[in-house]
Amino acid sequence: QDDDPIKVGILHSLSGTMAISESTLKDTVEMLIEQQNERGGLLGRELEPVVVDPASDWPLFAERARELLEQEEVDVIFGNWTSVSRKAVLPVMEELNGLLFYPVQYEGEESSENVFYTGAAPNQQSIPAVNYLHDQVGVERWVLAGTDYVFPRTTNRILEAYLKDEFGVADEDIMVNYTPFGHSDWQNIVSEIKRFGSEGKKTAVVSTINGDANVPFYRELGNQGIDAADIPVMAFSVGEQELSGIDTGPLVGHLAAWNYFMSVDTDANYDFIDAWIEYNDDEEVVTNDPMEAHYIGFNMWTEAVRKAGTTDVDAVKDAIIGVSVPNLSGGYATMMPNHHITKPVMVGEIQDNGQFAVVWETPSTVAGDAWSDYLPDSRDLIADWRKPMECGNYNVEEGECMGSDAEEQAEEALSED
Amino acid sequence: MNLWQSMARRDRVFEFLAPAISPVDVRHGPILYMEDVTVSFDGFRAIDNLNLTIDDGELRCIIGPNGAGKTTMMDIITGKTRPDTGDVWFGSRHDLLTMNEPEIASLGIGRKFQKPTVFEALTVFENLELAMTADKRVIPTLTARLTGDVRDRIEEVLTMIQLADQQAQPAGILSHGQKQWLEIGMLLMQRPRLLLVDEPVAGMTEQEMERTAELLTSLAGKQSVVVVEHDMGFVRSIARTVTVLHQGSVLAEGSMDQVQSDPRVIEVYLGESEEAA
Amino acid sequence: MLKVDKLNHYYGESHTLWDLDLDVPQGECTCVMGRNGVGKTTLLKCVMGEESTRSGRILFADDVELTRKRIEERSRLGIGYVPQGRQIFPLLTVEENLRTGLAARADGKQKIPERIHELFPVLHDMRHRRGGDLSGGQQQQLAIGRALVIEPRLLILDEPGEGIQPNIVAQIGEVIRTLIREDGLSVLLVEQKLPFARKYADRFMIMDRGRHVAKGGIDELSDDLITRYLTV
Amino acid sequence: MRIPCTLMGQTRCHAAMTRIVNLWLLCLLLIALPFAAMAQDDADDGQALLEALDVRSFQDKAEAIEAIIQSEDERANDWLQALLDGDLQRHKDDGRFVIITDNVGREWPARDALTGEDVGEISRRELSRIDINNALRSQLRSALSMVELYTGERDERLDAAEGLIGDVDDELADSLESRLDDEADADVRNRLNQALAVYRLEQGEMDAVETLSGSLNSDVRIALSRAAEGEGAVADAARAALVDIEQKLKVNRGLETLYFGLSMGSVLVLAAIGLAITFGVMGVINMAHGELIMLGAYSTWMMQQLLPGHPGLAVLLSIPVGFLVSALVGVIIERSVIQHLKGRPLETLLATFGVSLILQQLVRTVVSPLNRTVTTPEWMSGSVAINDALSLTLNRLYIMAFAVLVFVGLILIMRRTRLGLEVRAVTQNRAMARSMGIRATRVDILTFALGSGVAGLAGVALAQLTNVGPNLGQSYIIDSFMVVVFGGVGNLWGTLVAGLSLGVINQILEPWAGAVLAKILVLVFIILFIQKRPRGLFPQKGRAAEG
Amino acid sequence: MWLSRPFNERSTRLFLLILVLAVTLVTILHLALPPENPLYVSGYTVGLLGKYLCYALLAVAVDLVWGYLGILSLGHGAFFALGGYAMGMYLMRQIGDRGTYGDPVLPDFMVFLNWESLPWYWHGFDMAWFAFLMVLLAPGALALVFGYLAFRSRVTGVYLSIITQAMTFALMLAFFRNEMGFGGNNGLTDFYDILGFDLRSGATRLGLFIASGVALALGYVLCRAIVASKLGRVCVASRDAEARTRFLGYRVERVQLFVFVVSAMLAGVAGALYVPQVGIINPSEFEPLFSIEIVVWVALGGRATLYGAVIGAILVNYAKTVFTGVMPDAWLFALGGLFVVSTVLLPKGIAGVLAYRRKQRNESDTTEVPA
Ligand SMILES: Nc1ncnc2c1ncn2[C@@H]1O[C@H](COP(=O)(O)OP(=O)(O)OP(=O)(O)O)[C@@H](O)[C@H]1O
Ligand SMILES: Nc1ncnc2c1ncn2[C@@H]1O[C@H](COP(=O)(O)OP(=O)(O)OP(=O)(O)O)[C@@H](O)[C@H]1O
Ligand SMILES: [Mg+2]
Ligand SMILES: [Mg+2]
Repeated sequence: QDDDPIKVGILHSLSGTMAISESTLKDTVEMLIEQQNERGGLLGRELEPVVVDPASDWPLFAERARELLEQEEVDVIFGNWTSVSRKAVLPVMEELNGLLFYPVQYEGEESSENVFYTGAAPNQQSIPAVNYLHDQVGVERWVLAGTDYVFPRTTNRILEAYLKDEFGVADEDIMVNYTPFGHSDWQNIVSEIKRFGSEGKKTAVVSTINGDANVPFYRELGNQGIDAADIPVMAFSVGEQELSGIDTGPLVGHLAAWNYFMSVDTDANYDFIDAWIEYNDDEEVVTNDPMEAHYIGFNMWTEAVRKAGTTDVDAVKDAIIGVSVPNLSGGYATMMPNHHITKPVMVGEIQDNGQFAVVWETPSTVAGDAWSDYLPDSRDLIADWRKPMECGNYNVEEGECMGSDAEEQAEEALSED
Repeated sequence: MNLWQSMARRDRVFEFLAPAISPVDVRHGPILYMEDVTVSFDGFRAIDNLNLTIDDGELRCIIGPNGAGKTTMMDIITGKTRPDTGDVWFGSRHDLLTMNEPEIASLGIGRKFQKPTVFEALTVFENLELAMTADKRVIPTLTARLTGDVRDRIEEVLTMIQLADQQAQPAGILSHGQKQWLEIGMLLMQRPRLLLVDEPVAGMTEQEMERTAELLTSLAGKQSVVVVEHDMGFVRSIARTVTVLHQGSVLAEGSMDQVQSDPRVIEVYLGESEEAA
Repeated sequence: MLKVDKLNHYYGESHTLWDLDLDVPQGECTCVMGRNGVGKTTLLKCVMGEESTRSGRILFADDVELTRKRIEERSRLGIGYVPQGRQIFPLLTVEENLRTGLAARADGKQKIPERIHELFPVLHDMRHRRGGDLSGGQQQQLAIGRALVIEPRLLILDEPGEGIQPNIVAQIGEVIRTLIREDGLSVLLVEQKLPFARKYADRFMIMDRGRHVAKGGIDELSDDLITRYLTV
Repeated sequence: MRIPCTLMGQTRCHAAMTRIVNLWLLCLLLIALPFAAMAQDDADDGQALLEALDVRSFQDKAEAIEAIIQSEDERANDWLQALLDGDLQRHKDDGRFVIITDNVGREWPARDALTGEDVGEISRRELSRIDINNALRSQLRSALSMVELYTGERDERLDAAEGLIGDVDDELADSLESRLDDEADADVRNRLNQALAVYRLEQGEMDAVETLSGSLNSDVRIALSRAAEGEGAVADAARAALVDIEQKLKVNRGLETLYFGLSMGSVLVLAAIGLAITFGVMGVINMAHGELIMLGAYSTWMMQQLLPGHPGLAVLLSIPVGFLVSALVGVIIERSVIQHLKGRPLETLLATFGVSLILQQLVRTVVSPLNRTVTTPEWMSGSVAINDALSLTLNRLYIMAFAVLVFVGLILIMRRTRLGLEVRAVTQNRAMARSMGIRATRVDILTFALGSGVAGLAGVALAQLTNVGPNLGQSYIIDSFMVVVFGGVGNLWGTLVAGLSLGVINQILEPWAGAVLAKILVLVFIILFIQKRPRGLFPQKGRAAEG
Repeated sequence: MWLSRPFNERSTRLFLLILVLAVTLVTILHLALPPENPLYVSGYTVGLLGKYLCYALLAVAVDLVWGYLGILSLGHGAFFALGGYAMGMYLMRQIGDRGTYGDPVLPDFMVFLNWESLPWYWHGFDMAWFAFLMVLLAPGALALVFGYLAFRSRVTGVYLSIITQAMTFALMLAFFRNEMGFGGNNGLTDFYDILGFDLRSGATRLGLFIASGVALALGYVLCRAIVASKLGRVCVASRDAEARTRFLGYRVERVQLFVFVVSAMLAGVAGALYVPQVGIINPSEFEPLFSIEIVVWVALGGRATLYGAVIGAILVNYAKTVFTGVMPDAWLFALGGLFVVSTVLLPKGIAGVLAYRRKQRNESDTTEVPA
């Protein structure tokens, strides 16, 4: 038993529409496992990756997760990109008591006992980014453009509220626009943005445009002559990997907000990049924020396993809270009781070589907030998975744990009696 | 549950829409009445002010050069083609121009097509079964059963058209002539009041032709029959009244002999040799 | 011109043609007769290559083994085919229908021979109409015209008179006769109508259930044969 | 001359800085131009100047830039340009400033910023960049553009003059007046006049309104509306001018929408036209059509990889290459799969669906699951300005022209060559066509190759608009089928009209309903339209079509 | 009774027998064996099989319209998804105040997007009978309206296929919109229980699996009954020669509408059973490619046989499961290859092979008898 390898599940789409983003994450985890094994494994045991392909099909994510936990009996899963796939997997994780490390920035409003969110919550990405635009760039008019799904909707709701409350932005100075997935004809929208921005006030676009739609969007921006100096675009979903498919020449100066950029100038980062280049045997490969998130998540998990001395899920869950590991930008990431981590927030400008140059950074790391303070319904909620609270949505006003888990706990308590 | 649901829905949605079929009214005149019918296709007048009446129980032959509009006329009667102008009445009660194909068919107008069209994937037997007069609404068709009577009738027709041996074979593999017969068989199963028969004997041997002629003459009287044919021998053997169509309108009408000796008909249609024959 | 030797053909498992022999001499018209479904059309299809044969030989012009040729090559050898059921291209115009035949012309000429329009004036009048819109008889005329575009050496006709008005039927007969006389054309004809066959064919062959049962000069076609094999 | 930025708001400070730098550059230029470049060998000076740039605060950097300009160092232009391009970097160990000449990969070639000598490749770990941000960038740019106003080519002068509208102040106004006298080009003069007029309008001069009325420039409009807010004759005139401008803008917007619609339509036409051949004419339900488009797009990428540095040439070459690649793959598909499915058209759906999966995964495995970069060549990027409010994006103009060419070419092939006739004959009645001597197999291969090749051409065009990635095809396959069917299967003109009209409808609806709803409405429109015309826009009518 | 007609057919009896045996066997192996036993069927497998059965029912529904009616519907995923959404809405309402925000009425995503109250179309879904009725009625009504329009104006062939595709595509976009009130891209998920049974318990999942089996059996018998009736022959007739059928007096458009609606309802049932088993319904079920895939299952299994559709659906999905597990990087090659090879080599699908085998066996039987 003890010599058996520790199984690490990898649940990233390798085919279908999401393969473009997710397949590198699979490679990342495999690389991390390889490195760990070279360092002698974990608890003296080998790590063994178990890769499955949920093929960008959301129900399949749930099925595959069940397979990993039930059939393969993996000890931890690294996986998912889209919110919907995470939502699909969540019930399975909770039912079979698995561990999931989720590496992508997301809309927040969630905290699960079994999920560790190593990507950014809204307060770790969008709010600081908007602050930057307002304070440093002097933006007065705002275009909130996004793909029509939950992450942009939530982010934009939070931002709208924030802009109005915090900066007193008027209604007519905010333009909100949603487009379908994979939208490819941006002519009208870009021209509208152009008009909106030519009213004499400094205008910026806050973009939650997702995935493939970005390339035609940026191209149209370039062709219609919208320069970063006139109307900068601040993107939350465009990283180095997305840029690697775009001719960045015309985009220089547009912005993105992340918690990591490949251009971060630290030795840890350079080591990571070199390893990554070697692993892929390709000088051109890039690293990005979700990869760093997996890097952090993986290290946190190994640390927690070492601390707990076992891979047992419950033990690791307890042990991991408070664990601190170095991130790639020279600081430390700590797992908070709400299963989110602390991260620095950076704003980068697109360079002509497809990289970002960091132009701004929060002075210290920011702790992820599962429940946004800017939404009326979640303002009073907090998550804390430490004993004795052990609740993902504790209402501080009413002083009780909302929803399902309360019920479950009550049942558990009953059955224990 | 699913099933009953769907059936209930079906009833509600469709059946009340089904018009009650009233029998054709021929007390006051002809069974088919076409007046001033004109059809043009992209400016070409295929039917040009056509007037035609068919009496109840009549057997009428229609001849005319290729492209005279005979098939088009049948298309109009059966609702396949809508005329630009004109009236088409079935009996004195039914305005055929307001009806669609199935409605016209259920009034009792049956048709054999110039190019034999049978249901190739169905067996010969099933072809006949479908053609048979019955309640052709959806639910009755769904619940219909093959009773002994029906079976007998089909067998009867099968022997008549000499396809008893092939009855279990898909109609698609029949030879051209056999398909012709099958179509005639389907027409017989339908028992229409008015039969429109387009070139029934094309591809048949002399003797088969005779049999067809017998068949059609025996039907006349009870049913009205309109036959289009180019085989003069055949026409002569069955014809009482012959109508000659030319360029979409009636060129001549009368007994076979009258028509045959009409110089215009000879010129556009029969040709010198035929007259000699 | 055409010699069929011990031909056997099957539709799946059912044996349609049994050891069939047929001879179409150069410059003559041979008529194949028989009741519905005996296999006449099938025989022609075998000659044209639309149906593959199980055994037997088909010799064209004494030395060309047709069974080894692909369909498109057969017509290029100079075989014109008027199939049963017209088989015109419904969505091509009349003119385009005719032009398809140019592919098979040995001389590579790209013009439709005048003669065809003289023969079937209606094809000229309606040259811009789509084939499928024509009336049945017009389509039949088109099918014959199309086969003639090839200027074939052997013309295969499957019930050519079907659906055509009497005077034109007669005219077609005359044309065939002229072509035979003047151009040395050979004709393989399937025809049910005795008068036509008697008038224009030189020889006959009667089939019954896939076998050939009688043949000879057209004069030898006796009433006895007719009642035996052509009556139901 | 120094303005303490800390006393001002950040943005206003930058605006002020820009102006200062502009003037300084101007002076520098005026002084430096007549004199030959003087030798500068005391490197320490330069080192110090650059060192001032290597600070965290962007305000300090702005001042350092100013210092560089003031230094009248002849290398200043070089430095500033490098700074603007992000190429000015500092060696971490020895503190040397270098200008890198290429920044791809891990080792970057560089030259010394002070001496200009080549220093070989340096690991990027060793380098730290002198960052600039957007504010500094626009500061540098407008500084450089001021120079252009005096020395640039006509187009550069025009751009520079246009950029000045709304940015003129007292000091600048004077120098512009004199510049105006020297300027020979009418357009540039016109711009300069407008720029000055905006300045004068701010001073409340009446005749400025006259100069400005009718201009569609947004800065002019802003100035006018600001003027219109006041009272008095000038304000009234400004209001009147604004009404007039609004009117013109409306017309322009209409034209713009039409252009957008047509350009979107031509993309649809391009994507669908190959399918109009393989599906419409041949009757193959070709689900792999999208992947053939994708291959065309990848050939553009491939050509650009093969010809680095010549993106334009690569794009031109990729037209034949894309055609051939897709046509070749089309032939392979035809030979290996479709020829076995003769007479079973519906099954081609199944098989080509399989093929499309294989091709997608093939690209993922062989190339990469990631999108590839396709560079837009110089002559295809940007837009041509019809007037200040209406400019047509060049890449789309080219694509529209390309679509027209492809369409005309196809029509010619289908109408004028025997192939067109033969393929229709073969699809309508294969056996009979062969009996007429038509080499059906060859026709199949050629036609399928043609349709596939055209799909490849579409890919070449799409590479200029959207992602070049494994999923490219999937996003166009459904639209393509929709267009072909909407236009009427088998009718190339139908495909053209359908594509264009769907594009225009979509673009008309979009501003009004939003992108998502517009798409839904277009789909609903198609569904309803098909009810009215069950055989598409240009149906095959008559008996022929029925059977 | 016309419904009992299928039971006279050997193939139907055989099919039902195999289905019942398979379901029973799985149930027994799951319940009776300890997990260590190699023959033990895990909960995961049961869930998987349940999903396959739902797909099989969906494929049967498609085969009914495609195989027999000649309507190549590229939008059946829409009916499946609508059934699924009806079920999903019921399951959402069952969550009650156990949601994260604890709102007793509004589902989480509505609270989250600031909805004040439940939209009207969500009412009633807290009642099982109403929701289950909607599982039939929602897809049925869509099929009725859509089919009525299309068949009335005699849209046929590819035109029909493409507008069905447009329909499902439009619905997909619509359901993606968060304003629609169906949870947008995230769809409906995180269900707790169905009819009071805990969805996260193995027993419930087994129950759903058995229910899927039963639904498949019933759906199959219903389709067979239609196909074997005279109406079935009218369907085939109108598939091959629509105009001719009209001239015989059949109102083809009504026949088409009837069968189309029945098929849509079956698809809806399949979707409804699918959702609680996979735990999520989102607009991707509306994706046109999914609908095409269904058609591919049917084609692979063998069109116009019904049992072929079942085989095709199960086989393809099983292959997908296996391939994505065994060779995650290359499974599309395998699947694509499977489609290509089987179309080229098996013109009539797998059912065609079976039929051929049977025919051969029968023939050898009959030839042996006289000898
Ligand atoms: N849809 C159509 N479009 C164009 N022309 C048509 C159409 N339908 C029929 N026609 C023309 O109308 C004329 C009449 O055709 P119709 O089929 O009625 O002739 P017919 O009398 O039946 O001839 P036949 O004896 O050859 O069968 C023909 O010239 C035909 O070409
Ligand atoms: N595709 C097929 N598959 C199986 N049997 C066929 C097929 N086509 C024809 N047959 C059968 O082969 C026999 C010969 O058909 P064929 O068409 O050659 O007859 P024919 O002599 O031309 O008759 P007709 O005078 O009616 O045209 C018929 O009994 C027919 O049922
Ligand atoms: Mg006719
Ligand atoms: Mg025949």
